[in-house]
Amino acid sequence: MIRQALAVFRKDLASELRTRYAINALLMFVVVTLAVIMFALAGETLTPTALTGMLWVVMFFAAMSGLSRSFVAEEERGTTMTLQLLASPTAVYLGKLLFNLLLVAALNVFIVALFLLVMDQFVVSQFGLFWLVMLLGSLGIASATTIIAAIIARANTKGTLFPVLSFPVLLPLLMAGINATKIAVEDVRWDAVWPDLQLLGSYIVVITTVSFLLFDFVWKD
Amino acid sequence: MWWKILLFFWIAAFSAIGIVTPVAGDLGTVGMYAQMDAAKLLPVKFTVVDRGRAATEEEGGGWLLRGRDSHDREADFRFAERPADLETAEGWLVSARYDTQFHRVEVAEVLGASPAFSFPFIPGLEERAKIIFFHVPMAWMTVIAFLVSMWYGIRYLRKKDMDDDFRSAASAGLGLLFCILGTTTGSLWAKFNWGSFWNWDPRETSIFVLLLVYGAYFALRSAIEIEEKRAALSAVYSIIAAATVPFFVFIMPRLMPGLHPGSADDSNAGPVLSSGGMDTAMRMVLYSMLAGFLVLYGWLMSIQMRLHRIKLRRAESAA
Amino acid sequence: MKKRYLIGGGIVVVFLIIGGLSFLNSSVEYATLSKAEESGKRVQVTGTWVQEMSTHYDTENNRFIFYMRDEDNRVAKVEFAGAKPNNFDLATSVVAKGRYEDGMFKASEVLTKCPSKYEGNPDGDHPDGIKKSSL
Amino acid sequence: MHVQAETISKKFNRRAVFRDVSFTVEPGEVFGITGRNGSGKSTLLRIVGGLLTPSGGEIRYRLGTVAVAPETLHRSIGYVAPYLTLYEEFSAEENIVLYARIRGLRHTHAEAQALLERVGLPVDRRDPIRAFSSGMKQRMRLVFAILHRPPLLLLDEPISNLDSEGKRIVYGIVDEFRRHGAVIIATNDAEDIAQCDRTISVEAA
Repeated sequence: MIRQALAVFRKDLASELRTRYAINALLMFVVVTLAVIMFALAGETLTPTALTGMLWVVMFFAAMSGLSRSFVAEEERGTTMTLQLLASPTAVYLGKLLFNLLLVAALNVFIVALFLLVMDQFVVSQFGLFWLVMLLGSLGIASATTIIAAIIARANTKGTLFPVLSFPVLLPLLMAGINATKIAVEDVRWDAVWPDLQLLGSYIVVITTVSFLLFDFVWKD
Repeated sequence: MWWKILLFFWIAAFSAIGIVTPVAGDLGTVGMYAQMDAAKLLPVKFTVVDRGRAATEEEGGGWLLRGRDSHDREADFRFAERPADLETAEGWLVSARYDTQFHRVEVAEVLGASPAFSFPFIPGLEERAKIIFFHVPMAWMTVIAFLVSMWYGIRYLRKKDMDDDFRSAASAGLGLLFCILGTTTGSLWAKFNWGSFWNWDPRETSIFVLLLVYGAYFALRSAIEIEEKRAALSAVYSIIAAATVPFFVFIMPRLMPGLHPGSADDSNAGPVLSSGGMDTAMRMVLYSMLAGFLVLYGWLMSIQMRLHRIKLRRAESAA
Repeated sequence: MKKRYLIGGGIVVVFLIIGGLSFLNSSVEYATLSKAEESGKRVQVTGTWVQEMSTHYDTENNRFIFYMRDEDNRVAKVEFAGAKPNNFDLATSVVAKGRYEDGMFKASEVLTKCPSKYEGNPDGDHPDGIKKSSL
Repeated sequence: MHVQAETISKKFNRRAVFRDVSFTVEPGEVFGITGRNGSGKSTLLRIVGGLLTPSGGEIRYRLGTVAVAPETLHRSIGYVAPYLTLYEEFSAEENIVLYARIRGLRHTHAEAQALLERVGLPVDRRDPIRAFSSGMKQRMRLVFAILHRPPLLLLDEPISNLDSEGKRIVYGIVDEFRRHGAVIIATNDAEDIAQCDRTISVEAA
């Protein structure tokens, strides 16, 4: 099962590397968004906490513009049936989840790196914690959006529907993630971050389990 | 048939009781306001202990009598003139304030004689406390309709019966209606009582999330043409949403400080759940309204189902 | 197949509870007056109105001035751009939104939180004229 | 592969495509599904292939005496249809490697070459399937279907877009897989029907 999931993941990765549908558009999206933010804030001094909020806004919208790709692409190219004939739903789900996870993690690393580079005021006090939160955040975003991408791939208005469906589901993650990142940035007490990490962790388990159980109904007609 | 008439009268009657029943304070409230806002007139209910006498010139004239409130506290009440039904009335509901100079209650206006039934006067809420009879049942129905919608969604996934999908969608529609009503009433009320329409109080956040979930649910439904697919996908979405919504609806508002009753910085669990903290009469009206709204929801659901069946039959006979 | 849903459902419930419990440990951060002064940002301070100190309404500039005590027991002058809020005298706590400037908290919005007990006022200090009847 | 379909019906938006279709396919048999355009041949084939859930009825699959669970059905089925799209950004051999890997099979370069030769595709083409002609794509679909040697082959209009050589290859495969398991063909073509041992006609309800 794991090996099949890995094969699906490798297929998506090879396909993405060959066509570069998502990667190029996403990198440009991030650059453009950051440019707009810098343009809008020209001369303003912002606190690290305000910038943390902005970082998550960029992360959320970047995820919203890229993560539906894996399923929508199958639907648009008409290969959904091919994949249904090739692999079990579980293998497909895990493979796509893995692909989305890699995509969102790479994207977030890129966003954070750019943020640190261009935003002088963005100073992180606890890098270990910061990256831990980023990792958990990426995991959560990937697991929540994978199942929703599978849902919207079957709908008519794919692009606009994705953020609409994702936002309410992602809200607990966003709240805990933003809070935890603020703590990592501001360097307040370490133990203050525990509740947020606990919430992030349980959110990831809950949403992944639910998606895992429900994917069959989404994937099979 | 009979139960629909009963339901109509039930809700109408308890709405009327909720709205019409006067709010009446006692001597405790009058005394409290004397120290804060001496000029403010409050509704006070009392029973007559002593029918009293005409007040002398030094006492300001009028009529003086002795009254007792519901907590067995007594004080002198001065009416500007001899009350009309002095001999028959066992008590009065009056608009009054406490006079700290003469240490007596100054009656400005008689609101009613021999008052029977009243809600307690809650400082800071006053007549506005009555929103609880409407707002709270609406909020409850919002959550209940969502859970019912999810329940029928799960049933659809198990049995693939299109009627279950329709029930799920109908329940979500009613839930959205109650959600909008609850949000609007709450928001208007908040402007008058808390000072702003919206303040991201944890409870406000939770109803906002529910509103988003309902909106997303219908956006998804409208975007899928094949009925079976629409049924399966919207059921899956409502289950996913239900896995994340409890954080907002049941946990966060109780554990975080906020403006709503039942928040973490409150001493009780809110008016509905805690046993104390609410006047018996108000509690009775609130529970009756909750029951009425619940039956109303059930009735609306059955109307929707019947309408659905009629439409199906017409479509069949047309084909 | 059935077992799969049972196990999955069990995991979901357990972790929903674990996630819910995280709120119990969280010390939700209020901005305090000291923090507001330090940062100079627009914040939301929760506290109580200090009844012993004078309140004042400046009709000319439409300013309401009162003193509030925050969670750290620090007292500061609050200048609210507006008339005295509804139910101000009765609020169990007040939430002031604004920023700390010129040695006082300049609030653009003041929210008043009311008592949540839906019952009458049985006890408390009574003025001399009100007496418990001796039944 | 033994397939037993009992009172299968399918509805789209409450409109019945077909109702109460029952049939049995024995191992070693070539079974034909015929019917006018729009009668639901492809829909029925998709249901047999586990790609669509029927609105009513049940299909049971048996390999020897062992029942095949729906979750593992995809391993036992090869499917060819004009509406089946392969991964067109990859070349023919890359596609084969991909199928083998996802199915968890071992594959060698020689095996891939042999498969391509078998369906009459040039073995050294590096360009993606996107650049293939429709007949070449149809041959590639055959590769997709027979790679894992499934005991049940489902063919939806298998000779569409094919020249006479292609037809011969298809019928050769049908012959081979009849011995190996069972074949179901959805078609209206007389040549195809001639290959079948039995046929069933699906009529719109």
